[in-house]
Amino acid sequence: MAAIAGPAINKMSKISRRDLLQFIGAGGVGVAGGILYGEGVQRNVEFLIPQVVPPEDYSPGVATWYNTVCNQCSAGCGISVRIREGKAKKIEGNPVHPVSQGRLCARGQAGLNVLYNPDRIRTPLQNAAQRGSGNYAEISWDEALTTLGSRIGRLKIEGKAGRVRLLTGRTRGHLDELFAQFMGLLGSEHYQQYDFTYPAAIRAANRISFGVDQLPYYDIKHADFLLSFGADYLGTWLSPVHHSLAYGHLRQGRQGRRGKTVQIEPRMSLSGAAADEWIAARPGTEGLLALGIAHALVNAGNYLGSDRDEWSIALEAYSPSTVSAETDVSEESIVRLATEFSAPGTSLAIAGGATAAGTNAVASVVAVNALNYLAGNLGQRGGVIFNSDPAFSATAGSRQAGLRGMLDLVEAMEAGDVEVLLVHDTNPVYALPENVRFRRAMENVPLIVALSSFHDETTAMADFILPTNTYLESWGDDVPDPGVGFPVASISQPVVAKLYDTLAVGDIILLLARRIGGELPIRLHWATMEEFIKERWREEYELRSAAGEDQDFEAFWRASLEAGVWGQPGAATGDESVPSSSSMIASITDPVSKFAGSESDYPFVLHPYLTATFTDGRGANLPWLQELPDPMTSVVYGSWAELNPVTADELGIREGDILEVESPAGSIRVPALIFPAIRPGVIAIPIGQGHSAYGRYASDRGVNPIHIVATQVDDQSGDLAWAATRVRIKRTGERLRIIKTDGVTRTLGRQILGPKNDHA
Amino acid sequence: MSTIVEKLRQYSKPGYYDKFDYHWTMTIDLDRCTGCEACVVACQAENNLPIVGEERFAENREIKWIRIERYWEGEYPDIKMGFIPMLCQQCDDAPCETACPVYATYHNQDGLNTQIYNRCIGTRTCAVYCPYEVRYFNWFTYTWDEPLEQQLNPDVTVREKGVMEKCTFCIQRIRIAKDNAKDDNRRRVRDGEVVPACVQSCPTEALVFGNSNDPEAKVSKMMKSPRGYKVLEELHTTPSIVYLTKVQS
Amino acid sequence: MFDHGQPSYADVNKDIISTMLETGPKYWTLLGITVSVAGICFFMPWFYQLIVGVGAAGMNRNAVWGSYLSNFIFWIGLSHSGTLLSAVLHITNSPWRKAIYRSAEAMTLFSLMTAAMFVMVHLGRVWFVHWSFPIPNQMGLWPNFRSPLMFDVMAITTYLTASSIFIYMGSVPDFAAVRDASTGLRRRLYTIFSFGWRGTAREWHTLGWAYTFFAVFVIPLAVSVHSIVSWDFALSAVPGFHHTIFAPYFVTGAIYSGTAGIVTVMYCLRKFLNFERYIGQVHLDSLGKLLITLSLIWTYINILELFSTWYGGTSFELEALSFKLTGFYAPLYWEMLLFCAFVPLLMLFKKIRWSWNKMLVISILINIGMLTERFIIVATSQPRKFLPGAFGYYVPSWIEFSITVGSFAIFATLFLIFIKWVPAISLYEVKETLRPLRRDA
Amino acid sequence: MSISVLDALRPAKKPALLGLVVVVGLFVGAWVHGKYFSDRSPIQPIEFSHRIHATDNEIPCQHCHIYADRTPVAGVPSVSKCMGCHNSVPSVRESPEILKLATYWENREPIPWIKVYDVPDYVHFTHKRHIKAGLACQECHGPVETMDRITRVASMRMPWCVDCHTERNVEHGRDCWTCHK
Repeated sequence: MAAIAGPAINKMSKISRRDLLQFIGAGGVGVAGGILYGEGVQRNVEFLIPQVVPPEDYSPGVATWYNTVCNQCSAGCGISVRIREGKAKKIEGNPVHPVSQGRLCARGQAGLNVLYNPDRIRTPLQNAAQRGSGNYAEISWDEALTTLGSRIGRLKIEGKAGRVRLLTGRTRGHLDELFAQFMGLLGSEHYQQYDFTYPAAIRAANRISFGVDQLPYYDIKHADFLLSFGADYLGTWLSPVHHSLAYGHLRQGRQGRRGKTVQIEPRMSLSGAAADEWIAARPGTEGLLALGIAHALVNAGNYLGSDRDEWSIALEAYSPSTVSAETDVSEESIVRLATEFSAPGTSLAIAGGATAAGTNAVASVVAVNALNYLAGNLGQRGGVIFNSDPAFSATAGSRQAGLRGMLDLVEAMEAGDVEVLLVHDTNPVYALPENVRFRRAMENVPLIVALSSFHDETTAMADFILPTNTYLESWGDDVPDPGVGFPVASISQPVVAKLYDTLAVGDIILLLARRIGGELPIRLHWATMEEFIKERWREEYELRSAAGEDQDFEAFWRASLEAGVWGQPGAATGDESVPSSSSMIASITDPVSKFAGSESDYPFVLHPYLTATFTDGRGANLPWLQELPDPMTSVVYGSWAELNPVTADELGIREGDILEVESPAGSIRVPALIFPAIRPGVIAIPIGQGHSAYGRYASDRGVNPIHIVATQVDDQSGDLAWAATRVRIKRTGERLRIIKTDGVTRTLGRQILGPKNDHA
Repeated sequence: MSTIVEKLRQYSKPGYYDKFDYHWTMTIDLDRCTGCEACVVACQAENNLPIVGEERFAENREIKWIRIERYWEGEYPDIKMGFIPMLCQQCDDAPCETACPVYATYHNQDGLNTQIYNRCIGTRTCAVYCPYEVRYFNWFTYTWDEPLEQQLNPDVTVREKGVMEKCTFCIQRIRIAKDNAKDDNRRRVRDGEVVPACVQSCPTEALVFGNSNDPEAKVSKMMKSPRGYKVLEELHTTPSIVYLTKVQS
Repeated sequence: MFDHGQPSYADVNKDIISTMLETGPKYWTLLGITVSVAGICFFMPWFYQLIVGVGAAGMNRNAVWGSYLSNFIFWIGLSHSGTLLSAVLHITNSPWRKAIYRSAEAMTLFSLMTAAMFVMVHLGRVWFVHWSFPIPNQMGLWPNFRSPLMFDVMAITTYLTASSIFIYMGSVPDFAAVRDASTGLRRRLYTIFSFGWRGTAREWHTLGWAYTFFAVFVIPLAVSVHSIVSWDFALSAVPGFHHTIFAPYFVTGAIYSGTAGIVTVMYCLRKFLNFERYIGQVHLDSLGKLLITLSLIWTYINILELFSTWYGGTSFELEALSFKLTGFYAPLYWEMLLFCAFVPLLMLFKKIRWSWNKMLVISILINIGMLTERFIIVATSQPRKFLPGAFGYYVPSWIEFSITVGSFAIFATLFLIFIKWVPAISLYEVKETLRPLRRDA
Repeated sequence: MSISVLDALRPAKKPALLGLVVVVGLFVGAWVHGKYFSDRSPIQPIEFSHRIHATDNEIPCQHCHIYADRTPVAGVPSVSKCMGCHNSVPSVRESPEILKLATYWENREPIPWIKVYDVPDYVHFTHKRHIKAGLACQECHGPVETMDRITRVASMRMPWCVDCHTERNVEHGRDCWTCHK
């Protein structure tokens, strides 16, 4: 044993020194590796941060909903915002709000992109270099307001307050009142609003036809036959969400009764796609077509009024055959539409879009109004219902400047009559034709102050930018316009704590008033917008509670805040008396649009159209909307010009060919897109892209067709006739890939849309 | 052995899911649908879909769990457009479910075609097998420009690169509804208590969602419409989404 | 049989083993090139892709499978000839197999490995690839055995294992020969590799028996592997994938491309290792005849596929077909037909069949054709599925091209390493083919 | 000229042994790390003792973790809650840890507690359901009332969850979508 063990031990001891070290080293490496491994798989340190003092209604991991008002377009939908841990997570329609009824469109839901937009202005800014260079220095609120206050105050003392001008977007509710009071107290009459999408023609036409200066409630929901002249009521016209709800009901909401819709427009819109019949009348002649239908209706003896003969005479010139030749709609179609329009059941005719944006805009809408009158749709369920007085003595729409007002402003600016220009929530540099030269005129204004959440083309000219809260961080109220047939008002409240060093517009005005001094701080004595609104609501409440409501105001206020809306359903609708026929007959004029540019030089009609996502360009800085395929073409991120396939074939244009679209007013370069549902001879370009300074998502993308629109005014409404420009196109030889999500847009005989049938 | 045979028979029997509490189903009325895409944004907001950027769109790599497909019919001037919202059909005989080697997608007891992101290894076979092409792959890890990430829904995972994703019928909402039902000691969620984001937002109320195992549910009644059909029915995927065809006038 | 006179047993040993023991600068240069090409073209892009995501490749929503999978099928296909051919020829006692089977089997092994690499490259989250193996775990999670991809995992691992054993077993006597011819560390290693082979009658008998057993075992395995790969496609309902013909189509295609691959490899071995004495016209002729046969079968199946698609007449299939024949990738389709159906017919001429250079060109063309065939299958069907609204295109990105090039370098690297470790021609089987030496010679 | 495999293998013995030592070392290292350096029992910003609160003073868990039976999250008490009690406990007012608390309160700062129990973001876990199902806090969190410093007693990883769900036969307890989101 020993003999064997001996050498073994010997051998071990002989190698051991070196080997031992090696083994120890190996062990060490192993242990170190093990520890490193443990360290590697260790979870990151996460913290559990308690609140210092918890808010009352806070539960971790549980969402709370706050009701407020959408400000993404002017429909005034009530919205509910889902809040978790103080962050807004989702916007949905407010189920109790009569406009949205719990539903919401894409744009409204993208409101979160407004709130959390990375390009928001976070502090007050002062121009640090040449105007328009985009070079701004951060300053404090105090500094900004003091500077402005003293400047405006001085003008006021010098009696030159009229040289201060306030230009806002479409503002309603008590913010509008605050603006008006502020300017009034200052001694300036120049408080104007400019909103490209404002339906000025409809309002003017209703004043002329019915003597009612308002937007009535179009009861699509209960109509059996809806005849739309250019109004994209499902996408952009007045109140799309409300109309969509109505459309759903019209189609399938009534047992055994399916309403029919007909759309008349040169380029198929969402509403055109939804319609049973899409008629591409010659652009600018839609009003004429309405009169033709009216003629046929009266001729067929379907108008039963006592003044039938007078109507016959008034409409004599618009026989279907004449109209057919003008409008390129077959005589037979006109007569058929007249029959269907006057058939038993409810019918409704509406006008909007390009029809209400020619030089004949008001005349066209008046013609459509006449059609409604002749079919007996006024004040009827499923027809045109006039709104009662709005809930508040709001001045909805009456301050709209229109193109005429803006031209006056430009003139005043160029003449040096404007010392201070306050701009809020409107972007005239973008939303006016380039020929108006708004931007150049601004250079003559010594002080421009922008109250805005974002940089855009107009704020780029500002000397001071006062960052505003978004609508989700602000107090406010709103009266939807058009109303819903009964008095309604909504409250908007901040749903999240403000993110940055910004202020609500109302608060800025109140603070500014204090800096200006004089009687302003005394008359505008409210500390905040919240206080102001609450006081106004209290007054309103006391005025109305004569009816004998026994709850106190605080309870009412809390309930209204919780609901986000207050309304009086069942309250009397507006004027139900049918307006006199004779004035209507008198109001009918020949609705022919005058196009800028001769047909020989400019063979194509430019059809700019509003998109449901960007409207007048405001939505372009929201990434969700940029990434939302266009509903009709599936294009994302960019502009395009739509051409009929036949036209494209003739000119040898393929999709993606960059075209130079030239109007008498200017030219743009935009890639072509072959679109099968557009009238030959018409070129449609969506409005909304083509921003030069509107944040990372919108800037330098696509083109803005408004810029090449000729500066033509519709005389009766004073608004821009943006659909009355002719253009010529030229291939530049360059190409650009249009980014679309669609592959092939034909079913190739596959039954994807379902088996063909005629079930009702 | 007999139990296995029994089970197999049970599984292959149509209506196997009848014996469970739920069979979530959706009906889409194309006669109401206007193609407005409110549902698309609703889904994006609810389910943390990334903002992929122009380049990704150009590469055809967008992620939209619900999309609107559009089909023209006819030629100018007699041209019509048909919209059809396309989302995961939650098929009962889903081709994707057999394809996944790691069971990242399978059918659960509520008739839902699940997608478990953290199990997915990214073979993308499910997307190839899916006839509706409603499965979207995360080609990259997407980020949000600060502070857009504050909007992200904490009830839904943010997916990383290499993972397949698709419509879940807003499982997080179903989960909350079930939770509430349990709190109230109700066996089942009430009809209308839970709706996915797309259904909630639809301005024309074209989308209806509910439990088709409940004969009283609105969706069960809608499904019986003579206009009802299923897309690519001939492939026998037995989808849980019933479309109601547009009325041709 | 031998072009340059019959070598003696010692010559065989010397010729072949010397290629292993004597390594010149040419070898190192070549190895250096292949390793760096593999690194730069394959691994670097792949790591980049791992970091940013599979989006680095060109796949998109319409075609989530791309060139990685077509390369995968290609390499699986290339693997087919080797072991399968070797096994079939072994049990049919074809003497001409003996000089080429070792390198053919090595081809199998290495193309399988390359194919496996492509699976890794293809996956979105390759770091979880182990989830596709049935490893028992506490979570109670198992892979899905209904998934054709699981069949694949099973089939390929089995095939890889069987092929490895097959090639190793056949090499044991040769390892012993190397052991006997070498010294030092190499000797020690080959002692281990050869399992102490002594060359007794019993050992030879056991080897023969086991070898034949494996040969029989491997044949159905090889057929099943590519059938199963085809089911990855055929089990889906995708138009263009959903064909019952796919299994035989893939197997035929695999053997076809594999055989062409053998010709290419033979050429290289002959050229670079000076194996002219062992790899001769007889091999080339036989392979040429085999290629013609396979080409005809392959063409027949292609016609059948077209016919059944047309005859079926569904909108889906017809659209996929017309896209294949006339769409974006139509030039590739016609190129494939040219290279795989028409060019091989040239081999009907003995003159061409007997020319090494011409055969090399044809064999490479066939494999280019087969590579495109796989690409066409993957790239033309997916973008033309059921909903026209989701139709699209797929164009590979430079990363995919680079990785494809790199995969050939990986294969070449593995092969270069192989020829230094294993006799590229079976020593003992070549010796079996020698005419017995006359005693007085 | 031996052809025995064993002979050829002999020189490999030492490297093999060394490799074995490394492997053993790895396990030892991992174990040591888990035992002494892990994140299972982190040092918190305030040396808060659950033993003093829950055992000595017999405060029930949900007195402080008020959301546990109502929401998915149990919740840590707000600083105001801590101070609410401690203002009326003069006996310890001067102890250094309570002074730390007072400092946080005066500065209106939250206390950065380090999370001990955490689940990944792709997991949906709700305390409410578990409490309503009658589980005691200790079943997952261990005998917290005896701990001076909180130590994680369960891995909170999927096998651990699945085991319990299987054992208790939870309805749809093994459906992925019950816990994954």
